[in-house]
Amino acid sequence: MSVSAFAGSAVPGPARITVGTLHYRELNRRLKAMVDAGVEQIELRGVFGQRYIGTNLRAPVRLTVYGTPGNDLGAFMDGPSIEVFGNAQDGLGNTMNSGRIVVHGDAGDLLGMSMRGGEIYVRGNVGYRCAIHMKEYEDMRPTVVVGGTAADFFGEYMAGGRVVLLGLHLPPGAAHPGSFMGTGMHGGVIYVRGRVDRARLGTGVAVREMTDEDWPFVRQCVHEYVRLFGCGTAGAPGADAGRRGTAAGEAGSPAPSGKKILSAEEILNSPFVVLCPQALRPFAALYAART
Amino acid sequence: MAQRFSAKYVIIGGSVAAVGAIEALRAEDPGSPLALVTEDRVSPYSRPLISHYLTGERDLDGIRYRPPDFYSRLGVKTFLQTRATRIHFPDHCVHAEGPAGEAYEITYEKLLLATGSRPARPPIQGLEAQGVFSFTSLEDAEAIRAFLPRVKAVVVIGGGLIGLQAAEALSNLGRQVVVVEFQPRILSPVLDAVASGYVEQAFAAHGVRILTSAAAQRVLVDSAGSVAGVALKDGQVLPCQMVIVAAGVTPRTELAGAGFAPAPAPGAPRAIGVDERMQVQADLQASGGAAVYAAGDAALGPDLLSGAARPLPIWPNAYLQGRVAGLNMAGRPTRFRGGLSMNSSHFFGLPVVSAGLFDVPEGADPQEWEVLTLSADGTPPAAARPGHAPRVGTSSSFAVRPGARPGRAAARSGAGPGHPQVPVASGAGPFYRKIILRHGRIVGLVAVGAGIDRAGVLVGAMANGVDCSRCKEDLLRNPGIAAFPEQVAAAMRTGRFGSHWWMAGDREER
Amino acid sequence: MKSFVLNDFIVERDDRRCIRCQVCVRQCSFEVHRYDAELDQVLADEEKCVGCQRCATFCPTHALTIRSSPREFRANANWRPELLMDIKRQAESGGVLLTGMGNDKPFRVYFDHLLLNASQVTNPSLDPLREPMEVRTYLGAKPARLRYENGRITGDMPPQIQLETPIMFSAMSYGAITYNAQLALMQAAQELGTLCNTGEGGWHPDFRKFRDHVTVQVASGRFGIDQDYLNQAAMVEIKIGQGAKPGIGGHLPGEKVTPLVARTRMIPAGTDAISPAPQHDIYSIEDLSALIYALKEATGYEKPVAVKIAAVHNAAAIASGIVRAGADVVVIDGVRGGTGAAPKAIRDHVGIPAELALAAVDRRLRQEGIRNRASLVVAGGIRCSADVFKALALGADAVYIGTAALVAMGCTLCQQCYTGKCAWGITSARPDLAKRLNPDIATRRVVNLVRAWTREIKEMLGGMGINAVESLRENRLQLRAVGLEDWEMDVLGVKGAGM
Amino acid sequence: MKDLERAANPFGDDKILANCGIFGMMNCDGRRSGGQDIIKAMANMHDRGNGLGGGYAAYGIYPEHAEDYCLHIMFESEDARRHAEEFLHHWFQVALTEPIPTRRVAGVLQVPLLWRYFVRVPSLEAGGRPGADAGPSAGGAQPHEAPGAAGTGSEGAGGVSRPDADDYVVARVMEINTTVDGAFVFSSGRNMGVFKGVGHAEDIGEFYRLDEYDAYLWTGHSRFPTNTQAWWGGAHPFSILDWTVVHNGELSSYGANRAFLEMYGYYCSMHTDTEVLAYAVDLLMRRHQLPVQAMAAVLAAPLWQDIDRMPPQERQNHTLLRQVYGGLLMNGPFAIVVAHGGEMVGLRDRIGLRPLVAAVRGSTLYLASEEAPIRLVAPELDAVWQARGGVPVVGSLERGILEGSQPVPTSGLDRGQVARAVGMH
Amino acid sequence: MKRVYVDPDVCMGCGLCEVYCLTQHSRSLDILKAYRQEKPRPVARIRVERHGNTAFGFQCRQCSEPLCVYACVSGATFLDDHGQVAFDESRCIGCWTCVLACPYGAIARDDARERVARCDLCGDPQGDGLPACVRNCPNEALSVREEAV
Repeated sequence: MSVSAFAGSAVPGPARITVGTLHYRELNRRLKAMVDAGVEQIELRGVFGQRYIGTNLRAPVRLTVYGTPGNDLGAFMDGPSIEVFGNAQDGLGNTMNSGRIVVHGDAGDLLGMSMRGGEIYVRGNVGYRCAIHMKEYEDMRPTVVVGGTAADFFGEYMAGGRVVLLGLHLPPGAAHPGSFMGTGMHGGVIYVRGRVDRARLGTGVAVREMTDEDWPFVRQCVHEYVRLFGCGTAGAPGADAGRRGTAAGEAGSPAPSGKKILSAEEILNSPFVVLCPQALRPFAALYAART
Repeated sequence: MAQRFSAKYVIIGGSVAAVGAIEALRAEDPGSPLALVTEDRVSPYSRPLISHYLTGERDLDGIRYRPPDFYSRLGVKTFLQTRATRIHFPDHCVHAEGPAGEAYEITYEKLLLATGSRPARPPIQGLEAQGVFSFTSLEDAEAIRAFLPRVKAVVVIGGGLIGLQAAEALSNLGRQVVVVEFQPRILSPVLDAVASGYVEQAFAAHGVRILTSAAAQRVLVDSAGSVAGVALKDGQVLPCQMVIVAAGVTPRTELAGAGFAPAPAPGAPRAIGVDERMQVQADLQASGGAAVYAAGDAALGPDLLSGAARPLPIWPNAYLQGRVAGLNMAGRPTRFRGGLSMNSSHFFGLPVVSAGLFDVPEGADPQEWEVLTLSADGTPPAAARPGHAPRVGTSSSFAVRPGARPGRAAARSGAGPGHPQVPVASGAGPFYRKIILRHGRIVGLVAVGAGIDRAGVLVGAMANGVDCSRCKEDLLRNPGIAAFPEQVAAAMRTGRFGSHWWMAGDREER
Repeated sequence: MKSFVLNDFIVERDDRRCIRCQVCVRQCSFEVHRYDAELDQVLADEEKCVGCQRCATFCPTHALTIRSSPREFRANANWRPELLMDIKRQAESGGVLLTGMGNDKPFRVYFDHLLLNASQVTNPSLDPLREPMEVRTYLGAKPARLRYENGRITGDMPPQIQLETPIMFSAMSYGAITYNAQLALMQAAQELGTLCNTGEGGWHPDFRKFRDHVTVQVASGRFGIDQDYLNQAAMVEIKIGQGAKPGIGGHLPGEKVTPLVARTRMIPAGTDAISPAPQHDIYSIEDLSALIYALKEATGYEKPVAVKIAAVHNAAAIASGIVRAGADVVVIDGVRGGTGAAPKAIRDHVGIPAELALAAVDRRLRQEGIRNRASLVVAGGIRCSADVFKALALGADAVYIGTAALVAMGCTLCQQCYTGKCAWGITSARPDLAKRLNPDIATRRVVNLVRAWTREIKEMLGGMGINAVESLRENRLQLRAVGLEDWEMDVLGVKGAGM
Repeated sequence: MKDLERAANPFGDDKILANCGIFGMMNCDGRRSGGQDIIKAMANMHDRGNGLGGGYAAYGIYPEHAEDYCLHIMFESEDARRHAEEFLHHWFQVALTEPIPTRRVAGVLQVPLLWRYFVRVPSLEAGGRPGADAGPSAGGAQPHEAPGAAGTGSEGAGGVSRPDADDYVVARVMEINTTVDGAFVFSSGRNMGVFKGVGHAEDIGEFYRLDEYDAYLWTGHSRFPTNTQAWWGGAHPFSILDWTVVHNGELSSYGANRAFLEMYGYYCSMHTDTEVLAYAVDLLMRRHQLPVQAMAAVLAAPLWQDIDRMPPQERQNHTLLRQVYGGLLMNGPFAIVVAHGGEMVGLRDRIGLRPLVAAVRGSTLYLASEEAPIRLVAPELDAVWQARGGVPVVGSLERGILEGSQPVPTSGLDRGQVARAVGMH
Repeated sequence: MKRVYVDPDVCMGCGLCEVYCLTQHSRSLDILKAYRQEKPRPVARIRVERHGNTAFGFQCRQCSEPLCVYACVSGATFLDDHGQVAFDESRCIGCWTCVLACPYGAIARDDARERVARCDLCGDPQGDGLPACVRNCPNEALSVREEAV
């Protein structure tokens, strides 16, 4: 571990930490100290599974992470902006309040669970139970944009927020493979590009067509996705990210070679569907009238 | 020069038969020109309600039979206060005269004679005196009302429905009323003796004298030419200032001409003979190919029970005939299977109904006929004493206390098997129900008071010829369709059977 | 003889609320209420009241309250009023006391002494509303193992019944219950994807259309049984005994053998229909095996054959014998099982609770290594979803409900089934009473009940972090006992709470 | 009979609960490598354990004794060792006896006596053929299938068939573990060994000097039990013969699984979830000879709603498996790495409640609770993906790397192809 | 024609339809007040017929050839614009002709008010509102349906 740049006052250019196998408590303590000292940009190199990065930083600091950050990246996060070059593990953005997380790779289970604000962009696929129980409150309305697809229970009992699932890596005509997408949702909205197998949906979720009111948001998300990741590829971010996010933390080429590059407009030209709640109280009839 | 008009359909007359025809015509043929010639000055009103108009209980609007815009809404060209004077059948032309003496010539393709009837004039002297009125039209009622201020006592000649309605209305207006009835009992053409007795009782209770087996001979006239009293044949003199003549009605057949108006039976009035489509018989040679129909009091239609042609001057019958005529005129072939004598009235709150026969005919074969009665066990009316009412064949009667609420027997029976419920009056009052059966089928009904409840079930059974031999006692005690054989009851529950008995045609099979 | 029997019930009528509509008069099949015109009052003959609550339920102004009569004598913990009344009834009649429905005596209900587990921290509870919760169950013998050949899994698989909920409707014959009641159960079984049992009263032709959801019974009376009866059903059940009256037969008197009942049972109308106490071709276990295989032959080995026994002292050994005799399903009917008619003495004193028998049978079959060779169904006193749940944890594959289904339809356990006067149209003999049960409403009510229970089962499964019912079956670790003796916990195979 | 349950489960809990980190790595080309990588990986997941248990399984470490069963036994005392060795000499031909090499590590305390024995199954003797009581339990239950039901196998040492020899060894191991006081066999396979104890996983690895062994397949486990009592025998991996299981999660279906296994003669002496997992795998794969996909389809069965939509043959397979082996559905959160000679299988529960990451580099398959420890030992990966619930990820000496029933190409691979080929549909 | 149908197989003749019909046609819409306070007592439009084991609640059949309409002397009973039999009770004079005409006995007399009481489908013949009898039938023997006859 070495700190190559550290300053108590604002210094142009990012501060840098090469993390290695440093314990997360120590790492997060140092990050906090740097932010408290006014550092606004920090680059983390060689990250190997350190948990809770960004959790304790209540400031608009920008973190750039190379490697594989540990579970609960940005959990309860309120303010920072994190960009990960590599894959993220489980619990990314858990109960996040505000800020932004961008992952140039895949992410694991539970991404954005109970998230109340802020935004998450994932270039590749995400795991089980992502965007589960997302919320919104007053003017806080979280956003999750996933370039690939999601495992089961995506957006389960969502209560608010907006989620975009782009399905960029699905074979042509294939449906999204995850079951129980949006099951029990009673708020929020899920935009899905590509086919949704309705038989795999759970209870409480309705499928409808896109309307004029839906497009501006989706359009904005897709443009931002393409801006962030350079392209909307039909390729495989996971492996790329893996190559890029080596232990040395050296950034690789932003665009994978040999893959068809889709423009934002090409992405938007594909059919989208909208998953939304059938009712705000999907299980209202569940209980006996007199008990 | 006469003003000329032309319409596909022309109707003469503006009462219920005409309304039935218009409503049928317009349901089938909303567009073709339709003209109506009537002596009435207003849109159709309800003649049976003129007693209510007389008493002031209802104004003109209150007795309208259809809304004031009835004619215009249905696109009927009307000639009000216009009298058809002549029909030139070969030219298909009705000649008429308007209120100001203007002349009309109205040609038609199809013509309906719904001319109705006029009050009969009994052979009594002095009927031209001031204060002598008939009581069948709005104008009659208006005239009586205008004359009333001078009147303390009224003699009503005729104890039929019209006479009694007049008597009740005038009594309610505080006049002393005496009804003079030629027959031994009032309402003898429509009620049996028991029911007549109940009605007499009701009138007596309200201070109206009814003299039966009495004949008015002469209207006494004072010096001013006004009514002063009525002298009866037996010499009795009834002082009064007004006389209502209500001795029946006569069909108006003059437009049709004698050739179309045969006398159906000895003593019965002439009326216009029609076939089962309400088309005037022998019309083809006389009318030059155009169809002429007749309906209502003026027509001589078939009687459902006997099949014989006979005039049936009752309101529902007129509507039905008018409806059948209208359907046929509009091109929907429909047969009129016959009218049913059906009378419902109420005097001083006492309902009295009859349908079909009210007594077994003289000399009937006791093997074929059966009479069942059910009555309250209070004091029978004088006329209803045992022996007074003819009884033929087996007869049962069931007694119910007047004024009793549904009793123990009924309550205990529940809906369980074998416990028919005994119906009773809903409150105090007379109760009487009688059914006459022939070959197990109901051919006659008389009921008084709460006995009339659900009488329609019995009338329906009568009209539809339902074999009631196994359910007659249930029907008598508790008229209901549950008493019928299950097949009949099931058909009636779904409305597939019951109300089409008077007609046959494609409508029936709908 | 002057009767010394006191009223069971008191009819309280709030005259301020009575509108004399006489709905009560018409609804009481025991002729308690009557309207008196002279008094203009509805009166009651309380002697006849059985406490079925039909009148109170239907009174549109809630003017009626039916209360138990205190029948107070000098207090005696031993000679309870019920016993006194029974003695007087018998002294006056010399007869055996008959009754309906299940044992009403306060024997320990083991279900009520078992509590369930739930996930905390170390494993997650699952959300049954949104996540899959599988309660599908297959009844039938399972082979000990499967084999793998060329991409195919194979095994000698005996016939299986697929249930979409582990709750079935137990045997109630047409005759014991009305046409409408049986129709409702069959419709409900179809809608729910489960089975309804004909009982031994034959299988009405109108009901053959429910064949995939019908278990037919072969009992001592052998009524209505022919090739079609056996082959059209989903499952065949041999009834050896019934929890409410182990060792006792039945008797449908000739007057109840109407033409329709006669047609269903395939006997002449008006003749007595006798179900002997034993099956006279089964005097031993090898005879049972003979009958099982006779039925399998008759059905081409395509239907599971169940054997139902009353829960008795040595149920475990008997069940083992039944499995070895070739049964695919063993049904254990506990002492609280219902009946249309049984001698009261038998109903209240013969048999053992279903929970104990079930636990003993399951354990024995497992110890003998033959648990897979038969499914286990428990019946008799399943009152709520928790009972079902606990029964599964004790080792049952599925349960039968009878009384609960009837209660869903309206039954209030007045125990008058045998009189034919059921005011709720469930066991009524009179046609005017029978039509009180609208089969479509009854179906809905029963379906609702089972759906609600199934949901509750899913809730409980989810709470345990389990999403398939097979992970509950025999999972006695999910049960803990409170208030039981050591021997009882041993039989049940559960630990005390806190252990 | 000694009370193994008391040693394993001193508080008498229904089952011991543990949350954990797991790791597995296999060179599918058979190349062997030292234990330093897995120790490093386990150290990276330090926080997934609590120092109350760690362990490893290593395959291919005893090539010079490849045909001998190697029993790793821990003893409470020399007395126990003497009794056990008497037992071994009575029932086996013992080829080699030696202490298991260890080094002192600060965090590893209360070390029992640790010995290993290379043994052979003797040929038929008067007492009947070996394995006649092949039910793995000494409890006397009678499994309803014939003993030695594992089907045909290769001939083992001494002319005894491999299945019979396996059953024989299982029976003897059960016997030692349930009757010989103070002795516990924690490894009994051929050309493999289990190394486990109380301590942090990386410390246990150091303690057993795993860096000195070369294996083509390594699995590791870092344990976080809920109770503070720790017993060396209770650590993972759990094993029978050369079958080992490392497990993360808890089986809520444990009671049902245990009851089902009792039917087949398995006596669950240790009251841990992992024990039933090991027995279930043994029953399904060794005794019933079902392929790994079938094993996965039992342990993490597809939902009925998915089965109902499968093509007929597949539907029938799955339906039969659930009907017959429903009691072995491992319900609740779990991720496991199961290994036996020549094969490593990763499997996570059917609704993805516990994580399992798979990665490929060349011909090496990695399985772990997190991606980071994989990256630590293999920074450059051809592919890395999250295993899908119920879909086994298999590394095999014979068949290479497979996910589900599909082979995973191991060169020029990228994640997208993997997702399309196997993982996400 | 929209009308109330009865399934006699499940009508048990309890009479609750009459009770609720009466209440629905009361001023207070309260069952106790309707029965115990209102004078004159309102009249039920439906009537339960009982005979042996048969029972059924029964009211206006909405005949395609409605004799009650044709027989009505005052015009109080008429066909509305939808062809449904309608009744303007203010025009009724209590002549009872329709009572005599209705073959089903479906028209009751409200004697005290001198007018008939007949089913009006609870004032919602064109809407979806359930008539009180249908809504309150405890055995769902009654249903309201639109069917050609």
